[in-house]
Parts: sequence; C-alpha cells; structure tokens
Amino acid sequence: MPDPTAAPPPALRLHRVAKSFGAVTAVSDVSLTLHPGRVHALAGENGAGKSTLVRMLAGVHRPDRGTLELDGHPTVLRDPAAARAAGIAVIHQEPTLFPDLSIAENLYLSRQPTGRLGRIDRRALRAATTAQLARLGVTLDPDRPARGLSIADQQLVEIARALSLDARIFVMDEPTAALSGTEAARLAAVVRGLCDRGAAVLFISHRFEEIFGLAHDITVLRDGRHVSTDPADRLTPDTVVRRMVGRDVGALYPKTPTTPGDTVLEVTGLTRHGAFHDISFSVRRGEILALAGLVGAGRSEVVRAVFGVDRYDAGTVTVAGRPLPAGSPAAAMAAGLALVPEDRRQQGLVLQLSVERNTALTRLRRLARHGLLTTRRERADALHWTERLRVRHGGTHTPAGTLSGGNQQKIVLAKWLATEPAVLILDEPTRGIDIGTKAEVHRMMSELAARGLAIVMVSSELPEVLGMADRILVLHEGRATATLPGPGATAETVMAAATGHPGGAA
Amino acid sequence: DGDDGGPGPGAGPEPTAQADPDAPLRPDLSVAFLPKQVNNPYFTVARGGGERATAEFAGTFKEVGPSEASASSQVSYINTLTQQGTDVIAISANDPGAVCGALNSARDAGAVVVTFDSDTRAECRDLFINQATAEDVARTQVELIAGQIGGAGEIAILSATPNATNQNTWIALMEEELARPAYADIEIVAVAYGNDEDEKSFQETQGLLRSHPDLAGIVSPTTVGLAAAARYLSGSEYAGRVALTGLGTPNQLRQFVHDGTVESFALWNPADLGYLAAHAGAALASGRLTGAEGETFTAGDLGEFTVGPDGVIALGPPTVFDAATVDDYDF
Amino acid sequence: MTRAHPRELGVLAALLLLIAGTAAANPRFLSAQSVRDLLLSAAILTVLAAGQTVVVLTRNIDLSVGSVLGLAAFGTADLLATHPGTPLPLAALAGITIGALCGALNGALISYGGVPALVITLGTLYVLRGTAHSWAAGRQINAADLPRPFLDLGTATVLGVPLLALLATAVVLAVALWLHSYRSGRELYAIGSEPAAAARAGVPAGRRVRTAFLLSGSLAGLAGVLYAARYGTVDATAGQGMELQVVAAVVVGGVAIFGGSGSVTGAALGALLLTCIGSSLAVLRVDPFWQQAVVGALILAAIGLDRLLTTRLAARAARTAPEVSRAG
Amino acid sequence: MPAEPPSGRGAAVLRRWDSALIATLLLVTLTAALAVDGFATGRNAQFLLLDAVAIGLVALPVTLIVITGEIDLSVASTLGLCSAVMGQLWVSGWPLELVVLTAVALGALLGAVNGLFVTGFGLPALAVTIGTLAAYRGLAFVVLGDRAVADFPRAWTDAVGGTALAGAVPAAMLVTAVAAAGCAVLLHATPLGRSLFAIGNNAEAARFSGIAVARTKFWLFVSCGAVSGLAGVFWTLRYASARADNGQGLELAVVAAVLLGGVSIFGGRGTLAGVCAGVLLLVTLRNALQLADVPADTLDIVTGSLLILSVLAPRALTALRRTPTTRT
Ligand SMILES: Nc1ncnc2c1ncn2[C@@H]1O[C@H](COP(=O)(O)OP(=O)(O)OP(=O)(O)O)[C@@H](O)[C@H]1O
Ligand SMILES: Nc1ncnc2c1ncn2[C@@H]1O[C@H](COP(=O)(O)OP(=O)(O)OP(=O)(O)O)[C@@H](O)[C@H]1O
Ligand SMILES: [Mg+2]
Ligand SMILES: [Mg+2]
Repeated sequence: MPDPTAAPPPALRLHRVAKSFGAVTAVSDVSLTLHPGRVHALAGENGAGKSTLVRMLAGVHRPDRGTLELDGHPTVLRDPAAARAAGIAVIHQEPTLFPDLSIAENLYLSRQPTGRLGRIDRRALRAATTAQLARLGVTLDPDRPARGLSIADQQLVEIARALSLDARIFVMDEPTAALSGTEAARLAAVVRGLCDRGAAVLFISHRFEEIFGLAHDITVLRDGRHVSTDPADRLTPDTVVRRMVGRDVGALYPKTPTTPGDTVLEVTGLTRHGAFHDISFSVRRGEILALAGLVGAGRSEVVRAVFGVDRYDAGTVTVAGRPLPAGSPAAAMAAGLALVPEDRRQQGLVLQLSVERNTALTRLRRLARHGLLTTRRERADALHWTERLRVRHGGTHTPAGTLSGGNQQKIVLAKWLATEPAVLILDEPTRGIDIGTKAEVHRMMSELAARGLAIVMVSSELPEVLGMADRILVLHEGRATATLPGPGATAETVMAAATGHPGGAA
Repeated sequence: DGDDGGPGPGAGPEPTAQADPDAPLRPDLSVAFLPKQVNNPYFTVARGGGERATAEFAGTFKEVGPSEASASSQVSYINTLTQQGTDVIAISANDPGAVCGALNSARDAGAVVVTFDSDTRAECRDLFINQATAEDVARTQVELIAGQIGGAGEIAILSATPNATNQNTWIALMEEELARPAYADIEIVAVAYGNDEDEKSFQETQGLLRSHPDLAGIVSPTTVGLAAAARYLSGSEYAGRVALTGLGTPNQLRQFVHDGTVESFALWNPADLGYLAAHAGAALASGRLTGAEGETFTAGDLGEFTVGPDGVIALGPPTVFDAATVDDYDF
Repeated sequence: MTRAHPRELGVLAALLLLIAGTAAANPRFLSAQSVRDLLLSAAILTVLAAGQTVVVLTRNIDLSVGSVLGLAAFGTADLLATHPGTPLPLAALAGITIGALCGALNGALISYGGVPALVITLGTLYVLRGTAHSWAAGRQINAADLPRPFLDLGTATVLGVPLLALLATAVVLAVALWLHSYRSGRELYAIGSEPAAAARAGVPAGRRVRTAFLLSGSLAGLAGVLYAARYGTVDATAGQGMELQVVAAVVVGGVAIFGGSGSVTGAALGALLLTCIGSSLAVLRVDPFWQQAVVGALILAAIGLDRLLTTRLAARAARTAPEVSRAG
Repeated sequence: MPAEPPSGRGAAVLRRWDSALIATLLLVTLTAALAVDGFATGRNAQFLLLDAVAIGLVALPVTLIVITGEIDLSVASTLGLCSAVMGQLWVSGWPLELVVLTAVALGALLGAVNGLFVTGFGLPALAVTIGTLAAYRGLAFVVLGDRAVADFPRAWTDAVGGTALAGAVPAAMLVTAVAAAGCAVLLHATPLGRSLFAIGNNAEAARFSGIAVARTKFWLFVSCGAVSGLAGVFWTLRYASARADNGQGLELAVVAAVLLGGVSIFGGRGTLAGVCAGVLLLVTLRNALQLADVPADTLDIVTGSLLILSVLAPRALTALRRTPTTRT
C-alpha cells in the first residue's frame, strides 16, 4: 500500500459533473479524484452512471455541468483525440474494433511506427503488437483481421490498445467482464505495474474480488449520484453492496436441488471443422449443465451450432426425442430452444430499435392479433418484462442502445425468457450484470430449473459455474475433456480439464 | 417490321376542311419544338431555324423537352403543351407509337402536329418534314464511300443504337443500292453499333478494324459515330489506310477533313429542317395546308414545297461537304 | 493488409481468362495497336475508379463522378476553344479545379451534414448535370475548336505506351502507396470499417472523408480533361451514366461496397476488366443485341468468381488454423 | 451497417419528416394551383397521377428492400425486359391475358435471380443489381431488338389510361394506392414488417432472434421483380408500345423518390407514407415546373437539390432542437 501522507497532487479531478440524455439523468453532481500510483474503483448498479462518467473522461460526452481538472488545470475534452492527447487512455465497456483491419493496426491506428518518408514500418508495427499482446499473455496473430474474434479476444485487443498508449491516466470500464480468471489475473498484474510507474487508474468491475484485490480507493455511485468514497481497506464487500443497492442482497448462488426429469436436449458427435470436435452431451428437465473452459475453447460455437445460427459438419441435435434440422433458429425455437447469445450488441439486440420492439422480436407472431401487431401490445408486454427484471430505462420506446450495458443484458434475457422455452441456453448470462441483479438472475435460473426447464449455461466465471451447475462439461480447444458433477467439482478439477489435463477427474 | 415509323395505309383522320392557299397566317401562333432531347447540338441548330421562321410570321416560339431521349418523358411534355393550348407542336419522336395517344389528344384540343427528323405513325400527326428521303441518304453515302475506296473493297457500317429506326432504314437501302452491278466489288462485311456514345463508338471502330484486317472503308450514318471514328482513325496506325464517310456536321468534322482522315461526308442543314417545320406548322394552323397529298406552300426563303404521299414533305437531297466547302458552313 | 491479396487475384484471374479467350478467337486482339487501344480506353475509367475507391473505402459513395467529368470536360474544352492561347497545363488545372470544387462541395455536405453520401451525390449528380447543360446550352465543342497539341495528348505515346495510360498508372500507384503505407491512408480503412471505433480512436473522420471526396472530385476533373483530349468532341452529356460503370469497376475489383476493405489496384483491374469486356465483344463481333446482356452476365460472373475464390481461401485458412486439429 | 448512431429521436424525427414532406407536398400543390396556368384542371391531375403510377408502384417493393439494408437497381431493366417479352408474345399470337400473367411471372423470376445472387451467394445487392441492370436490359434487346410492338387492343390500352370512381382518378392510380395501403400495413403493423426493420438495423441479431433473414430477403427480391413486371405491363399498355428500352433510367428516379421519402439508405428506417409523399412530390413538382416552362436543366437541378435538402433538413431540425453534446 502506498503511503497516503506522501500523496502527490491529483492527476485528475472531476468536480460536480452532471450529464442527462433528454429526460434521463445519467450522472448528477459527481466528484471524483484520481491520484498517481493509485487504483480507484468505481462501483454501482447497472445504469448507475459509471460508463457515462467514463465517456466524459474519454471525450465522448461533454458534461452538462461541472469541471474537469488535469494536474490542477481546468480542461475541456472536446473529443476523443483531445482526451488521448491529454494522456488519458480508455478501455470502453463495449470493445469497438475495426473488423477489417489487422490486430496490429487496431492497436496502433494513427500511431503506426514510420520509417523513411513517413511510410509505415510494418515490421516494427508487428513487433510492437506482439510485445504488447505478450504483456497480457495473449498469442494472437498481429496480421489477423479483427473480424471474427471472440468477445474475449476483442476485449483483450481493446485492453492492449489502451495499454500501448503512453498514458498517465488509465480508465478501464469493466475490462474483465468477458475474461476468465487467468486473463483477469494477468490484467491485474499489468495494472499494478502501471501504478508502480506512477499512473493513475480508474477501474470498474462488478466482481468484488477484483475490486478488493486491486483498488486503493472505492467510490460508490447510485442512480447517477455520488454515494461515498473511501480507502478500500476501510470497506467490506457487504458495505459496498449495501451502498450500491440500498438494501441487502440475497445469496449469490441460491441453487435449490431438483430431481431431474426426462432428457430434453441430446447432442451427439457435434463437429464443426476448425471449431469443435465430437461434442456430446444431454440435458434433462430441471437440470443445469455448465459448459466451462478457457476463453476461445469453442463453447460459444457449440451452443450457436446447437441453436442453428451456425452450421455444423457432423453430429445430431435432438430435442425431446425429435431431431432438430440444422441451421434453422426458427426450427430450434419452435422445438422450445432459446439462446441468450454472448455478444449482446451484435447478436442479442437491435440497438437502434426501441426496447419494446426488441423484447417482442422473438414472439412477433404470438403477439400479433389477426396478423396485426400494435405498438400498444408490444409496450404492455415489454413493461411486464422490464419490471420483472428491474430494467432501468428511459421508457420502453427508447432505443435499446441507450440503455446501460447491464440493462441491455437484461433485455436480452427478457426477450428469451418470454418465449417460455423448454431448454434455455445462456452464453455468459451475467456478463456485465451488477451483483444485485446477478443474484436475481441466478435465483430465476434456479426457479426455472425447479419448474422443469433444462438449462445450458456457458460461463467464464468459475464461481458461477461451480455454484449453479448440476453437471459441468469442460472444453479444451474444441474437444470435451471432462464431465464433472456440479456439487463435487472444485476450481482445481475444472481448471485442470480446461487446460487439457483432466487428470483422471472424468 | 411494319410496326414502327412506317406510314400505315389509309391511316389518320382524313382532312376535314379544304386547304385555302391564300388564307391569312394566323397571328400570335404559339409554336413549340419538342426535340428527342434538349441540349443536343443537332436539335439546337434545328431550333435556331424554327426560331427564325417563327419570328418571320410573328408567332411565339419555345422549345421544351426531356434532358434524356425517352418516349415516356416526351409524352408528359406533349400533355403539358396540350394543357397550355399550344397551336403548333413540332416534334422529333423518340418512339413512333408511344407518343401517338398524347399527340392525338393534343390534336383533339386544337393543336396541329408536325413531325420532323423522326416520324411517328402517320395517323398521329398532320405532316412529317423529312430531312432527306431515305433513298437520297443511302445513295449519297454509297456514292461517297465508293468514290473514296476506288470502287472496290470491304466496307463496314458504324451505326448508332441497334434500334434506331432511321439508321436501320438507311442501312437496308444502302445494301440494296450496293446490290447494283456498278458496286459489285464492294461488300458490306459488318454492321457495328456505337450507341451514339464516344467510348462505345471508339471500341466498335477498333473491333471492326481488328476483325476485318482488309477493311477499306467505314460508313457511319450518325454524327457521334462519324466524329468518334474520325478521331480514332486520325490517331491510329490506320490513318490514311481506311476511308471514312457518313453523316456528320461540318463543325464536328472540319478538323478531320483538313487532316485528310475524312475526304467527304454528307448532311442536310438541320437549321433548314427546323425552319421548314415551323413554317409548315404555321401553314397548317392557318388553314393553308391540310396535309393532303399535292398541296403546295411557300416556306419563307426556302421556297415552295409540295406535300407528298402520307403527308410527307421532303427537305431535299443532303449536302456533301469536302475540304473545299466545309469551311463555308457553321453548324 | 500485409497478406497476399486474394480479392485482387479473383479479378486478375477473370481478366486473364477473358483475354486468353478472346485472343484464342482472334489473335489480332493482342496486336500492339490493340493493346494500346485497350490501355487507352481503360485510362479514363481507371482514373475515376481510383477516386471512387478512396471514397468507397470510407463507407461512402460518389455517384456524381459522371456529372463532374462532364462539367470538367466541357469547362476545359470551352476554355481552350474560347481562349485558344491558354497554356495546356493551365487548362488541365482548370478542369481539375472544377472537379475539386465539386468534390469539396460533396465532402462538405456529407461530413458537416452527417448525411448519407448516396443521397447527396445522387442529388449532385442531377444538379451538376443540369448545371453543365445550362452552361453548354446545347453547344458542342469540336476537334477543330481545340488546339492541336491538346488533342495530341489523347493519342501520344511514350515508348509505345499511351500517355493517358501512363498517367492513369501513375495515379493508381500514388493512391495505392498512400492507402497502403501512410497513416492517413490507413485511417480511411478504419473509418469505413467501423465509424464508431474511428471516432473513439480520435480519427479526424470528417476531414478524411472530405479529403476522399476532394480527391475523387479532382480525379473526376482530371478524367474530364483526359476525356476532352481523347474524344475531341465535347458537349454537356459527356460522361453521362458513367457512375454505374465506375461503381461496377470498383466492386468487380473487390472493394467492399460497405467500406473498410479493398485496394485501388483491385479497382484498376476492375476497370481494365470492364473495358476489356467491351473491347472483346467488339472484336468477337458478338451480336449487338446480345452485347449488353453479355456485359451484365460477365459482371455477375466476375463478382461471383471473386466471392468463390475469397471463400475458398478463407475456408482453407480456417481448416489449417493452428488451434484445432482437423477431424480425421 | 450500423452507420446511424443510436439516436433517441430517430423515430420521432422520421415522423416529423413525414409530416414535413406531406406539408411540402400540399404547399407545392397549392402554389402551383394558384401560380401555374393549367395546373389545377381535372385533366392535368389525371396526367400527373398517371405519371406517378410506374414510379409509385416500383417504389413500394424497393422501399421494403431498402429498409432491409439492400437495394435493387435492376427494377427498370426488369420492367423493360417484361415489356419486351410482352410485345414478343403478343405478336406471336398469345392471348393478352396470358401475356400479362407471363410478364408478371417473368418479373418474379428475374427478381428471384437477384435474390439468389444476394442471399444464396452472399454478394452485395448493389453490385448484383448493377450487373442484372445491364443483363436484363440486354436481354430485352435480344428479345425484341429494334422493334416496337404497338398494336395492343384499344380496350386494354384505354382501360389502363382510363378512370375509376366516377372519372375522378385514373384506374391505375387507384390500384397503386390500394397496393401502397397494403404495403403500409404490412410494413408498419405486421410481424413481417417488424422483422424487416430488425433485419435492416442488425441482420445478425435478427437471425439470432429466429428471423429467417435470407429467406425474407429472397422473397422481397422476388416480389420486387413481380411488381416491376406489373409496372412493365402498365407501361406497355399506357404507351401502347412494347420496346426494349422502356423505362430506361427509371431506377434512379425510384431510388430518388424512396430516399426523398425519408428511407435510410443504410436500412432500418423509413415509412411508407413518407415514400408516397416523396413520389407525389417529385411528380407534382416536375409537372408544375414543366407547365411553367421551366427548362429541363433546371428541372434536374431542382430534383437534385430537393434530394439533398431531404436529408439535410431533418438533420437541421434535430440540430436546432438539441445542442450538440454527443458525438458517439
Ligand atoms: N446515449 C444515451 N441516451 C440516453 N440515455 C443514456 C445514454 N447513455 C446512457 N444513458 C442512460 O444513462 C444511465 C447510465 O448509464 P451508464 O451506461 O453510465 O450505466 P453504467 O453504470 O455504466 O451501467 P452498467 O453497469 O450496466 O454498465 C442509464 O440509465 C442509461 O440508460
Ligand atoms: N467467425 C469467426 N471467424 C474466425 N474465428 C472465430 C470466429 N468466431 C470465433 N472464432 C474463434 O474461434 C475460437 C473459439 O471461439 P468461441 O467464441 O467459441 O470460444 P468460447 O469458448 O466461447 O470462448 P469465449 O469465452 O471467448 O466466448 C476463438 O479462438 C475465436 O477467436
Ligand atoms: Mg457501463
Ligand atoms: Mg464464448
């Protein structure tokens, strides 16, 4: 712990800033100070205003009120370029890469090393990229285009891009949401290194072990307002949660034991060249099956193929004894399948459309009357579900893209829960969801399972896997390496299988 | 194909009144020219003639028309003219049939319709001012090319679009003409279509030269094609080896006549064409003409003309231009 | 972008196939004069395609190029006809300036208005064409009105290669170098690939888009000058309908119509391919009524072939991916 | 193609744009009625409405296609080919009823070819339909060559130009209006309509939601072809002339009307009322200006400026109503 008495002047100070979008007040009257060499964590529920603050620091939004000081000088960040020039590096909550550019150019756009006559030195560019990725323990081909990277890889590239900036202030908005423990740990090490070099860090996460493992100070936001700022060692997770939510939160993994019924979903020998090979599993009513593995193990690709959005080369999928035709999500839905995809912005939602249009999208025909669909019906339905999942939104007619990340995730959950599926497939269901809602989601999963739903869950959060699953299927590089019983599994056995060393646990 | 410009037998409303050659010209006649396409240099020259004629009989003149040559947009212009109560409509039709309905409505509303340059079906207009009879055009061009290649050799034709009616009529008549014993040694080996576009005409000229290495001459009965072919030949290895003639304006070809690429070519004077059309329209509207065969009238300084069969008035044989005469003209 | 360019391979394959086929039917298709003519014919389209590529890369489109070409061609010819003493470089500069002004107008409307380029340039297509028509008022400028040395530019050769083709090649190489090896050039790809990410990365998107349109306009102006020199006859309809040809050349050349990928060499090959299709049909004396249908079919075949090659290569890359071994 | 930033006001602005467009239409009509001789007559109204039929008819399916983020530029060529085939079949003695049905079926087939290339082979619609634009037009020439078939029975040609509702509206316009109303309901109040908007904004998310994206797009292209075929039948009978070049250039007018109607070229946004107002505004303005003897050049300039205004004005409206703070 650094010595607080020798604290240098603040690197950045936000003073009573506010920001509204139309009728929605995202941030009101928040002050925040970042010190060199210290990690400052920001905690708050979904929609509390964390990302809005980040966007102000990134020069994306201009505050409606309040001031920003850099090294004691009042500054206005007119645009992202200005923020970058001021030495602020930002990792945004939703990675936004250039799909057509190589990973190297994604990292170094506009800053490529140049040689003679100002021409880009591609060799140096590649070397710098490799080095930067190595810091995070990632081995991605620098020349590979960013298109097709998994969410986690995208997140890693986004992180590497920010780290490669020669910045004094690092702002990280849920950088670990898509990462598994290994990568997250490596990132933590890098962050500590940055601090040692005197950088100031603003760190946002919904995972308390990360916050308490890293942060020197913790600020809590609620409903866009500042609640408290304290040194981390004077707080406990429980106090933070109480300040965030304003009440106590129930148990995180309230798994109620159920007696599994008939097999509903049966997958045998599923293979897609280049992605996964010979995957077989079955799920019974009332059962929660978790697919575990490292990032890029192919879990998402398996569930996408099962649901029919991706093709597969071999194998069969059977639902309630009937084979499911390949490549047809509509058929899968008719058979009672639902898939909450991992990438909510690309796959889960139509960001430009309103919340009510999004929630209705999976049940257009069912909501129609005499073939006609009215906004009124969609709205009533959307209100029902947003209330149930406690979504914070500025009205169901607002575009889904204006919701905070966690609230967007809830809309995706809502639109699939509303189909009343027999088999619910969840890919990273709680990515970016705050702790209160996470408990809510978990409670709902248990409840649904108890009511006889079969659930398949892909998760990179080991505690979630261990806490929720009845059985765990572990994947490694596209192959199943172990099937473990949920209650008996430990972090060690799962990790061993995930790294390709099942060690007789199967 | 008898479904295009060909005048159908007995078509059209019979003239109801008797022509009175001495009837006074109606004052304040409104004359409207409707070319295939406005801003086309050829029609701009024709318009000049129309304007001059209209000034002579103290009418009001205007030119309207689409910016691209299409029958449907001509229809909406005819409708507009009908709405405006125009007395004389002089039109060069993009389609012999498609404008018929609209022209007949215009006539029902009291307008007289004169076609020039490109005719409609005979029953939809009162008179057609033919720039030159097709036989004249074909004969002139055959004479020119025969003279230039010394009476023997392979020739090719570079036309406009494959569906240009007058082009096709001329080409057919040229083939007939060439069938005469005097031209026994001349053979048409190909007909190419440059679509009246510079680039396409260039490419087609090249294609002709490439696929017929013994080509002695090219006839292009369209101004764009002739100018493009001349420009291509003048800058290629074929300059001086392949003869070129056809229909073109003196201004476009002056350069190539002087540099020897084109020895001679032919065309009527579009200004005279417009002039005659306007005068004929005025005569019709005033009752001096009804459009019946054999009637005569005087068209200003162009002199006297006689209405031929099917209401056609011919301007006269085309003029031939060569190095000696090309500089006397400006159009 | 540092890998092999499969997208260009597709067009190149189609081009070679076409040339081989035509030459087999008529060997004179490969004569010196014929090749010269082909290069000459392709030059103007290539210059336009180079400009269009830059714009399309930024996820925009410039439909006004045909009209800009017409305006510039008429402007240059009119200047030379009415002031015969004008030095040629000055006249060329005048044409390019006309184009640059049009491009600047497009760019300003699009970037400051934040509106789709397709709509704006469809609008300026009409406006500029109308302007050219009212300027020309039915006049035509003919070879005889133009100075001899200017007309000679259209046919001159250097070491047997047409000057116009050399000029077009120089334009393509310069643009290719810029797009491939300079930061600002790479930023064009970034803008087209993901505008939101470009904004976050601090790329001056507005300025770059304006530059792209300025370049496209200037090159269309240059193409207008070349047009006047080559054809010697200019009226206000010069270049009418050219926009679809240019877009076709760019797309056939493998430039993604929604931005972010493709290369100017590909577009140049596309322009060459389209021109070659026209020349081949003329040389092969394909029935004139069939020609247009064949052109359309060949365009479809070219983009189809390109897509086939791309997916084949991608599939091969995926199958040989290191992470996962292939099923036995 | 998420080029539009998620704006909280998108839908609202669009609705305002609709009403602004309708207001402009009324204003133009009123001004023309007062200021232009011969505009406010029953006969002119007939002419005007008849002129709007072909554009209006084709604009309907094109609107749906553009809303899904694709485009069909081959509509005018489809119209031409169907017209040519119609002429050919009629001269070879088929009964006219059968000829008309065949023409519409042919249109559907041509649309299916577009759809196959776009959804089956995954090629960009712009590129594909530029190709088929050339190919279909070319085939029309192959079928009918330079001929024009004109001898359609008077009863039929009169019926197409005739009136309904006690002589108040052209019958063809009535049919178009009913079709437009049907399309409006389809687009704005049915499950299919909802999925079109979803596809246009984010095809991937639509697919993940169980919407058959490719199949939907395919059938849209088919119906677009069929409607274009129907427009070809109308065109042929209206002008009593089946020709290979019928409707040439109509595609740009249709696209212009659709964009003027406020449909986003990037897909996902637009209303059918806006498009109808756009079509009528274009046609009315042309008619009034023609009657006022405004030259064709100026007409082009006005059309172009209108298009540019159509996208700039809503932006200006939004900008006036909120100070720019967001730059996502
Ligand atoms: N562009 C926008 N337009 C309208 N409302 C917005 C916009 N951006 C954010 N909001 C609203 O502002 C509030 C705060 O959002 P923000 O993204 O800052 O939350 P967050 O704390 O980052 O939540 P999460 O943990 O879910 O990421 C939310 O209610 C959101 O709906
Ligand atoms: N469309 C694609 N094109 C190319 N490669 C892809 C594509 N989608 C995924 N990949 C790669 O395939 C591998 C498996 O990805 P997948 O998303 O299935 O992994 P995962 O086990 O779900 O892990 P994650 O936690 O990242 O979701 C990754 O290396 C990813 O980069
Ligand atoms: Mg957030
Ligand atoms: Mg995954």
